[in-house]
Amino acid sequence: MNGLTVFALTGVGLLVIGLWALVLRAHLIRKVLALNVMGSGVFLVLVGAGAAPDPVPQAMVITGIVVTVSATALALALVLRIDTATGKPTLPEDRERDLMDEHWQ
Amino acid sequence: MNAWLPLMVLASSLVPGMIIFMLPEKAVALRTTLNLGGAVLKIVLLVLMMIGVFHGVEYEFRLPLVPGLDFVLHADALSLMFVNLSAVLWLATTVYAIGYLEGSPHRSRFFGYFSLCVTATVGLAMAGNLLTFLVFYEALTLTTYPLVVHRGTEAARKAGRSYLAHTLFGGVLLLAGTVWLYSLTGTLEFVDRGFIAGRGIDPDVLRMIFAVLILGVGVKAAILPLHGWLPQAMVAPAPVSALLHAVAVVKAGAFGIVRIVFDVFGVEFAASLGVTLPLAILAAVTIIYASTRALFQDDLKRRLAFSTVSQVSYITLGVAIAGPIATIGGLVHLVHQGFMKITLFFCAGNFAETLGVHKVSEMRGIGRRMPWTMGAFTLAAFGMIGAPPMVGFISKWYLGLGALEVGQDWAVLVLAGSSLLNAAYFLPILRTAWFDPPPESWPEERSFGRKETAWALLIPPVMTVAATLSWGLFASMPGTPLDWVQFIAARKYAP
Amino acid sequence: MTDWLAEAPWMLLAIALPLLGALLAFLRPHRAAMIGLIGAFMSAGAALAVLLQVVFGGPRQYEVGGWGAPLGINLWADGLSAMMLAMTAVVGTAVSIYARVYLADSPNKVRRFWPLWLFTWAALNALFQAADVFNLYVTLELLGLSAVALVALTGTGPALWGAMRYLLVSLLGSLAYLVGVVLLYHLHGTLDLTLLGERADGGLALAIPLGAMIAGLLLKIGLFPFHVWLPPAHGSARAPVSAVLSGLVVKGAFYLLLRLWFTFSPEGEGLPILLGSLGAFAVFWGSIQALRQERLKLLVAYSTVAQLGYLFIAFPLAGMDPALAWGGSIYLAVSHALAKGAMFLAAGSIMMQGGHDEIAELDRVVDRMPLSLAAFALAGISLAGLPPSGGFVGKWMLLQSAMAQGLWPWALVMIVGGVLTASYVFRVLGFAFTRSPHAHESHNVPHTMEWTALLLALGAVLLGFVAPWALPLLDGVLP
Amino acid sequence: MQTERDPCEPGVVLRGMLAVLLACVACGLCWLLWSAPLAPGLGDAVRAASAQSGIANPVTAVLLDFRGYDTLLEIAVMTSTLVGVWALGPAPKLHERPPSPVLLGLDSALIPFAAVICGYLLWVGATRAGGAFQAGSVLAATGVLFILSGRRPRLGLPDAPMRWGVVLGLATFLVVALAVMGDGRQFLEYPPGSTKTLILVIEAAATVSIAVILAGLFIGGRPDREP
Repeated sequence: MNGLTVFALTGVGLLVIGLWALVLRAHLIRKVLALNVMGSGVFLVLVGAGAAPDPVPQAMVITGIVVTVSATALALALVLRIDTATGKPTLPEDRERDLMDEHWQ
Repeated sequence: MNAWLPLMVLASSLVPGMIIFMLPEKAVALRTTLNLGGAVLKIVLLVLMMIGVFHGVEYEFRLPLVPGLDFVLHADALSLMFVNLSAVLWLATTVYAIGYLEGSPHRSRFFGYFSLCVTATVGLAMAGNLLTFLVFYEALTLTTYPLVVHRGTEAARKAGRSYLAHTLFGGVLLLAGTVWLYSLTGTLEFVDRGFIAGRGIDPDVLRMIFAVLILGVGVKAAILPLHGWLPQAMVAPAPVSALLHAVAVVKAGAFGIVRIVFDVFGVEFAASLGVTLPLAILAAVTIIYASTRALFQDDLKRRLAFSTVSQVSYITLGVAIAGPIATIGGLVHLVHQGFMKITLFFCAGNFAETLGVHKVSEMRGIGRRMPWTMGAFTLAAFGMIGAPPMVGFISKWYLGLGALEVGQDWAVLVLAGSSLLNAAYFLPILRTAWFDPPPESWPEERSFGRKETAWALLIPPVMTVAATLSWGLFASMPGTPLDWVQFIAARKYAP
Repeated sequence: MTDWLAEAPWMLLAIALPLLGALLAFLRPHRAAMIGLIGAFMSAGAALAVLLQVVFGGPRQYEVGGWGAPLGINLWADGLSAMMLAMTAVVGTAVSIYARVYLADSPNKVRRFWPLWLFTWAALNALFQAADVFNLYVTLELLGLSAVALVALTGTGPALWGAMRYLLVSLLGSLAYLVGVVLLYHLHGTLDLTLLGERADGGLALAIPLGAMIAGLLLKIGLFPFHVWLPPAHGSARAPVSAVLSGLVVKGAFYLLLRLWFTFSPEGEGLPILLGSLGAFAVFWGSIQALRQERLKLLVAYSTVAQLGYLFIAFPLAGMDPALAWGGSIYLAVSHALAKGAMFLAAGSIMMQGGHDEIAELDRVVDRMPLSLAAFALAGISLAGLPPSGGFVGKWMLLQSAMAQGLWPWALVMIVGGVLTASYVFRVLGFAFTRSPHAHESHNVPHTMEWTALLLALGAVLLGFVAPWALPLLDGVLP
Repeated sequence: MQTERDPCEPGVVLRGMLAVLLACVACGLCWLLWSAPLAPGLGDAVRAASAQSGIANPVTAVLLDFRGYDTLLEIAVMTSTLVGVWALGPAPKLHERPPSPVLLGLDSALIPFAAVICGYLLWVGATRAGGAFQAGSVLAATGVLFILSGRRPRLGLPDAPMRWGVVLGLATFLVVALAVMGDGRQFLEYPPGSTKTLILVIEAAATVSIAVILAGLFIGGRPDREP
């Protein structure tokens, strides 16, 4: 049986796009979005690769989605705090962080 | 009982040490009781054990430690020699330290680590295999570090760093050599005449292992060029210097060389590998170099430190000459040098503590102000030079004879040269101390009434020097170190 | 009565009890500390009961819901799981006792800490007993998210960044792991680890999913060069949290990696050597960074990077005598958990006393907090692999394995790494003896905190004496 | 969100390397899915077993029966995330802007309707697509609309009920799972005949919790009067 259905192919595509953005984009909300895109890709491969409908992957996807939603919520809450604390929704470079460290001391 | 006695010998200093850590600074009486009680108990236990060994009882404690290897404490003639040396000198140093540190801060910490340090030394002496030896060798490094940095000054911290850099390097080499050897032989138990011969291991590999192991222990034995930590460690308080130099650390290194040559490789097998001659040459170079350096030190403790570097290599030399008589000379020097050098350090501590004198140039006429201390110093110095009838002469006599016996005539020259150098750096001290007029005032004089200094400071050096004197005068009597060492040496050579 | 105790479903209780504790601590915020502490003791008790069950009765399986694999989910506890559970129990108990006192003056943090910490503990216990690859994914996420939240608990800038970076890496790692799970399910039609081990048969069809899972786990472990997130996260968290993260949480991912490795036993020379090399780089890089740090907690955090590297040196060594190499690595992991936990706790006490953690400004800590400094030193001894300590046993076994095979480069890495470790540990100890150039206000530190750290460090040292009894637990687990 | 590139974003070399890596990942995955024979999966086994237990919807059967343990842990994930978000501090203030009349109108129409949908989804989960998550999400969405409409201050429930709402799902799940033990049954092994009832109890509790948690996550911090 061939598992490379159109769903699976799309899933792989999403995974790759998400990873690209995750690495290259500095803005934290983009990074969080990228992770969500990647997650969707994985879930698509999970439900879409088999031909016959299989309830186990479907249940796994539901579980996975809930976990992703929770993680996204935590991430966004963190982004908000970082934005309020530093005025920038990005992670600092190393040198910048050292300076900040002193500031927070 | 036979398994527990070695363990109790360890515990007699470990347990008091642990309790002392917990004691408040003010509990002087309890701390002193614990210190002295532990030291005396250890000697009592050792006497019991010596009687047992004399009657052929085996004392051994075993505990599996890593897969295939045990933690072994074992009492044989060689270990008893070193244990006794440590125990007796521990007692002397404890008495001395109680007097020396009176009223100074952090004494609980000091005596706690002091006891641990002795525990490590005793364990190292009783180690029944190379793994156990390694365990206590590292433990000794760790427990002496706080003593070196005890004063908490910047100089002490730097000295501690240098000390650690050297000894940890040595420990790592010892570890590497030990594992390497174990992966080839599958055993590490110390055996008379070694456990390596006849296993068909590549001699080149064995030579490398020998070098690695000897360098590992050579750091503590202060063999050139790994001696740098010793003069620096002089920032420590005098009892620590005495302990480091006479008993614990340098002797642990020298004892390690003895163990590796005799009980790991076997001295005859080591000689057949051709590794003993380079070791002997290294020892000879160390002897001459360090004696020369000692000439130019004005700081008394530093001069003594370089003297130690030189004297400890006598032991190595005696072992590396690889003949029965030289072995006697080397091993007996382990004991003799311990007693003599600790006397010298006690005396140096007395000068510093009583009069504030730290330098040779400040010692003019000190013999008149402190005749007992200076008397002990003088006798010990003559011992170091090797003048008969002091014990140093016996060591050198056997070393020289032993060298001639196996045809290593050059070693006699080294001995003669080093004796001259010893005389050159000790005699001027004696001359200035006894014959120069004393200055009008001493740098920091403390008054002890009619005594020249406190009893606790005076008795230990007098006792230790008396011991060396008696061994020198009655060298051929039974029960002297020489007698015991002859018994050991007989077992290390094939009949 | 005893029969009932011996046969009670402790495996499951080790997961359910901390979860219940977390809920109760959340429901009753004003009593969170007390509830949390009771929950911690109960979790530890259940975990130790599992250890006893495994020691006396051998490996155990528990079929959750009574369905059994492949339809249901199995729990599996063998010697390796039991060892990890016990490790968590010991470190967890110490951290709990410490945290109760440490956090006492910030009631707000107490309320948040306890539920999150017990969730983390539940996740660890669940992870160590899971035998289903998807269930493992869920436990990984529970572990990761609670741990991130624990880091963020500090609330200041560096901790927020640390938490954010940690979260991103952790999620990416989980997703990579999930990709592997998805592929394995499609290829073999099951999620049960044992069944997968039987059905998978090498080649690229195994390499790709396994590669994805391993890559994900390496991210979570923080192996060089994926370690970038680790020091900020571990260094900026509160002391008990750092102890949990460095001691236990990374071990969760490492355990899983080992479990996968033992199940699928991948062929080929390349991957073990790659993992070993990364480990070697981690040892050097982490140690050198640790030496360069000016702040105590960052030093300890970089030390974690280095010490994790050691664990990977077992991979290229496992060829000849696997039990020796893996045993050494696992023993090292357990010792590191205790030692690093103790070290972070001691660092926390020292920080509380002086109000700062600049290494060069440590002001006669040896007089002011001898117990904490002793804890730090003992933990350092174990980390540096100096005898007698658990770290020594682990490194001895790895060294022996390397030298018996003549694999000198790995032996050299371990030896040099040991020297570097000792260097940074003693750098701290040296400054602890001297006066600092500036005056610092001195605060009182409760004795409980000092003693907890010291006892944990003593535990790491004590591990050096129990190896002959502990290592046989791994018989039958290692390939 | 600015669209121009941040100066600290990585350079060309890194992009190139990443592109190569991603291409390899994509090719590897596609190749594996294309070439390797896929296993049949567990669909048949699930359908056979769920017929016995009386849960007609196989997905629900997997979620709450066969792999109920996963679901339990997953609710634990949600709960711990909420605790984590609360740990970050008080909820940030939303921009104080009067809600649009459209939203208010939509609200009053949607909120009662949503409650009905929620109940339906929950009930239907046993046989068809639906279940606690779907129902909970709908309920949570209602909550979000409610918050957005500016009536948030009035959402400030007293401490305990809010906490109970958060905990209810996981607590019920755990208690039921532990309570069915006995008679040699395992954790989560429902007694024969009561499967459907117990699952419904769990799902109902989970729905409430999911809704409360999701709405709580949306707020992004702990509510005003939470300690």
